[in-house]
Amino acid sequence: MKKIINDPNMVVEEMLKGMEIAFPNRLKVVPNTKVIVRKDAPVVNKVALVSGGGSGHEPAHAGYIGAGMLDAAVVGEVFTSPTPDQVYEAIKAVDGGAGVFLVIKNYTGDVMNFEMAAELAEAEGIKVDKVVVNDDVAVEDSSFTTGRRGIAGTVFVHKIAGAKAKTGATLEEVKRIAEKVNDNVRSMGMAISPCTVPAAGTPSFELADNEMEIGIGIHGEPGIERKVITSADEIADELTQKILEDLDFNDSEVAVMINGLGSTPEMELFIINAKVNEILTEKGIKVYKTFVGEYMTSLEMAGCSVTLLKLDDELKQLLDAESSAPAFRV
Amino acid sequence: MKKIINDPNMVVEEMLKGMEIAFPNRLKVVPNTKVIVRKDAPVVNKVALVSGGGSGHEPAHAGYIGAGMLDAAVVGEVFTSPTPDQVYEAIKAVDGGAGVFLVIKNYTGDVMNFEMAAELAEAEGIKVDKVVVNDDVAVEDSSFTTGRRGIAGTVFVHKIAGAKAKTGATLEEVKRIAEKVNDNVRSMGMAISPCTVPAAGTPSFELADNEMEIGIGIHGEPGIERKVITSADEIADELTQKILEDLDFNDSEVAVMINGLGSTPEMELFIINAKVNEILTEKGIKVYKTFVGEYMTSLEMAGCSVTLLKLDDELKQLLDAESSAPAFRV
Amino acid sequence: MLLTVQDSINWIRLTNGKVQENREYLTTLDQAIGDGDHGINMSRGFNEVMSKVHVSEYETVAEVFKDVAMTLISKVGGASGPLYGTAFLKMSTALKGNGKEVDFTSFTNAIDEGLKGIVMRGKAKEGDKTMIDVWAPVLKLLKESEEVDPEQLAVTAKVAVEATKHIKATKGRAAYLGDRSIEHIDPGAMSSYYLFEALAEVLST
Amino acid sequence: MLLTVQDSINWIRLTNGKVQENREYLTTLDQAIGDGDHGINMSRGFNEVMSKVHVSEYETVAEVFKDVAMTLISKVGGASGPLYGTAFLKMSTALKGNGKEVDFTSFTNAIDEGLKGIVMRGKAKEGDKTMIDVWAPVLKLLKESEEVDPEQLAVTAKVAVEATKHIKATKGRAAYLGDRSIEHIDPGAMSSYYLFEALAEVLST
Ligand SMILES: Nc1ncnc2c1ncn2[C@@H]1O[C@H](COP(=O)(O)OP(=O)(O)O)[C@@H](O)[C@H]1O
Ligand SMILES: Nc1ncnc2c1ncn2[C@@H]1O[C@H](COP(=O)(O)OP(=O)(O)O)[C@@H](O)[C@H]1O
Ligand SMILES: [Mg+2]
Ligand SMILES: [Mg+2]
Ligand SMILES: [Mg+2]
Ligand SMILES: [Mg+2]
Repeated sequence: MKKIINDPNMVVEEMLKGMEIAFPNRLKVVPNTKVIVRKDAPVVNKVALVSGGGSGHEPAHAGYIGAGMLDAAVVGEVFTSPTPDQVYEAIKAVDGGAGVFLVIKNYTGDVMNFEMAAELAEAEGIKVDKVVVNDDVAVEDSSFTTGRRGIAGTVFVHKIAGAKAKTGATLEEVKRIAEKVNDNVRSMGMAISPCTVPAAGTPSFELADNEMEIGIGIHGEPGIERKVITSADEIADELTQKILEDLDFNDSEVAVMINGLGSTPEMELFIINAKVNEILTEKGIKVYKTFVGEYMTSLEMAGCSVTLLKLDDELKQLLDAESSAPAFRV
Repeated sequence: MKKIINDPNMVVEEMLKGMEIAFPNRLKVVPNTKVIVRKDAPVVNKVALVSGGGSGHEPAHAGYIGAGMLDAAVVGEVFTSPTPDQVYEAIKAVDGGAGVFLVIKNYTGDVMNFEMAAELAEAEGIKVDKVVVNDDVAVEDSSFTTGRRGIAGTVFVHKIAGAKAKTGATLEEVKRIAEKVNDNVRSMGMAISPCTVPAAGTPSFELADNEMEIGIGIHGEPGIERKVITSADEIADELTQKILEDLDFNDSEVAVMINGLGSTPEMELFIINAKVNEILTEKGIKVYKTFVGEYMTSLEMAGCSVTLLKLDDELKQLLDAESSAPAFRV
Repeated sequence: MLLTVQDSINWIRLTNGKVQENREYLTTLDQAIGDGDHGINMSRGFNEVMSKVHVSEYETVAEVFKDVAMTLISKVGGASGPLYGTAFLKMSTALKGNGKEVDFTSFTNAIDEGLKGIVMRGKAKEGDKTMIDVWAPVLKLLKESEEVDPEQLAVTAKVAVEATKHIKATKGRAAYLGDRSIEHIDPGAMSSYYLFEALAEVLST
Repeated sequence: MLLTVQDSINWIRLTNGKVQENREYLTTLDQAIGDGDHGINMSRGFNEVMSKVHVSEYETVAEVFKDVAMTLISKVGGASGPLYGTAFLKMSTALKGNGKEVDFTSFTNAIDEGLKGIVMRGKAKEGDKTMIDVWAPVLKLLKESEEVDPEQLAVTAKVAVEATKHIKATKGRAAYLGDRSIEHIDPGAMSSYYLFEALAEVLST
């Protein structure tokens, strides 16, 4: 394992320190926690948004803290959901009286830990509601299983629900819009190299020089299929087709996100974008806005995901609304 | 070589296409060139800023196009300076009558090609001036040699000279401020893994599992010293000390940039930032603003650079001025 | 009498030993079908549990389990933290009426409540390729016995954990892999095996 | 008579052949002390030169060199593009007075002007570990001769390129490496060797 770190077991603490120092006017860490909040939290009478999860997905989630997006991010160990007490600390730190909304990615651990925190908060009289994001079409959608993962599409939920909360919307309204985004967003990813959890010290899986994993998640877990690497165009095609098969995007307008998983040069993301755009245009799907970059990473994994969000006027307006979050400035 | 590409010889063309499509309201490619300009270029009576160089440094330089920063970026082949005719196309496309200012990174090729373009433009009656950025303290500063390279500090030149141009400043004033930034900015980088130029197909150098290169540039060239990898704190210390030895930062205020070279997780950059900040604070150097992220990359190289810019009130004000460039929103 | 306060502490200590010893193995199992942190999670959690239990004085087994539960819940995270935490919390609650010592029937009931806690929290069932696939056979064995045969307990848990190899996962991260999850032992089932192996060792001395 | 229009085209064609054949070798040399694109740059440039020269009709050697120059300047980039481009541009200018054929003295003068162009553009001198370290000995040989001995020309260029191995670079990217640049042949010197090796071949037939 080759990393620019000190103690592999202290990476999260040291990262938090480096983040707080980098943005002294924007962010603060709640003392003795792994909770990072807006400097001006709590914002009175605004529904507060809390998200988080394991770390290793930077800029998710702390990069999305800011007016018009998240109020707090709870930072777990690398790829490990934070514990209920930490989520509870976040809820308490940002509650401005209008309730707290949790954006949870659909992983067993995250759902359980955030729900336990919600129970603690509710016992203290704080109104809490949540959305469980599950945009990853690589995974079968079944009520008998864990269901789909939440991946890069989560960032659109942060953005749009955050914009809604900023308008002074109620907790119910924020929940409605968050679920609307979740219902209309689909993603799929792939990787050409694995990543190494610092405390583990070895890569999460091994790929031959000519192999790729299709349907990869964001935790270094293997994908759903391993095969011989193809061209960028074929990769873009495979990911986009899977998404289009899953939801009817016909005649609609979409926001596109081409997300890098950690070590894919922007050059390659733009090459993917060119093809995705071509496919959509051919099908009469109009691209309203495009986001290319690293939004939801998996440490130093090489690979990308494609996300499509089906838009209507309400979603467009909220997507375009101002955001001061460092990793999603609008 | 494992990359998400189509034809290794077409990566630049396809990237440009993907960029133009991603930002249809902000950017346009000058037809039949590798020149990308502000959608609203030329801006009448504003000094126009042109930068560029080889590609593979994304988001540099196209990501810095926007009001308050660059007017055009000229995109060469991977790690290869663009040709004079392309730079000349850029100059023509953005000249709004107040002259064109070239921000050149100090590499033999870049300097020659940009200067030849300037000669072409001047022959056509366009006023052109330039700054040659050389912030890399890893390289010996000697008038008998090529001199120092321009690396991540160049982004501060873009930002501040761009802000100055936006105020309506003359070409001479823009040049003065650009040189002031260059005089006060110092950088140094290191890498723990090489990168692969697509058309070359093999990594630029090889490092053992326990080795790092200190004093690395941004073109996959080897650094000035190879040694056993140390901790993040020691790396931060070595880079920062070299910078502090080179210019007197005592009692000054600085902007800090912790730049990722391509595949270093943000987590690691923030860990470096924590230590750099500690060192500066100990020495009584005040950190005015911090930038952590990928600003000037070297394809998928793993590593980072530290940049310090010594600020006065004039530079602070221009650094804080609005910028709409996607990769440097202020 | 089955378990004293000191036995319960020994149980946790022995479990900790096995977890620390097999930290890398658990992580390797989790790398194959999960996200590669189970060993790290369990190691961190049981380290904290040991620190806590070390400096505390306990009157009842229920108190020991309560501290184990709260520490796991607040220090592990992921899926295994709330699941093991909830199991020990329910076990603690089930043993509230007991004192310094726990008899076989109470203990069996506690394991029953613990497993119910895991199922309530994680909404999985036997056969989903999770830790439940070790807990359920162990509970069945206890329920069918009049007293504990430590050797049989260890064997049952061992057989159960090995059997997870042949299951296709439907819950937890391994479920994302579908058929590719087959031929791999479930990491949480393995850590549960260590728990019951440690129990067998405590009960056989 | 030394060089006809057809000879000059053959010269370029032979150079192109060597460049394409050694694309990877040039790149490997550049990876060691530069940025690993010299082979790619030269290959791209000479491909374009061939396309251009192929479809054109030339009356004079100067015209051939002008096209070579403009193509290299506009298609290569990097350091080598403007340098080789300037060299051929100056050679073209120097030969303006000549027609279909160029004699030895004019050609020697053209190489002299070409080298001056390289020096003017790149501000390097002999001994800086650049292509100049091949051009300068070749020019010296020509100046000291009354006519070309192709074999001697090739040997001189060969010895010169090998000698760059022992120089510490002070110009171009290799200069960043300082002492680490020693023990590596300069890539631009190698491509210049191909150029003069091709010239020797043309002149010997
Ligand atoms: N819904 C569930 N019910 C019971 N056990 C589960 C469930 N989901 C996961 N597990 C168990 O948790 C283990 C994984 O734990 P761990 O790796 O620590 O958490 P995470 O999956 O969040 O990374 C799995 O091997 C499995 O035994
Ligand atoms: N100032 C200079 N004068 C003469 N030749 C130079 C100079 N700088 C570089 N070169 C030559 O150019 C070669 C490198 O060319 P190339 O790799 O194509 O460009 P770049 O260095 O821009 O990547 C070097 O090997 C050297 O021979
Ligand atoms: Mg996990
Ligand atoms: Mg180059
Ligand atoms: Mg796990
Ligand atoms: Mg080169």
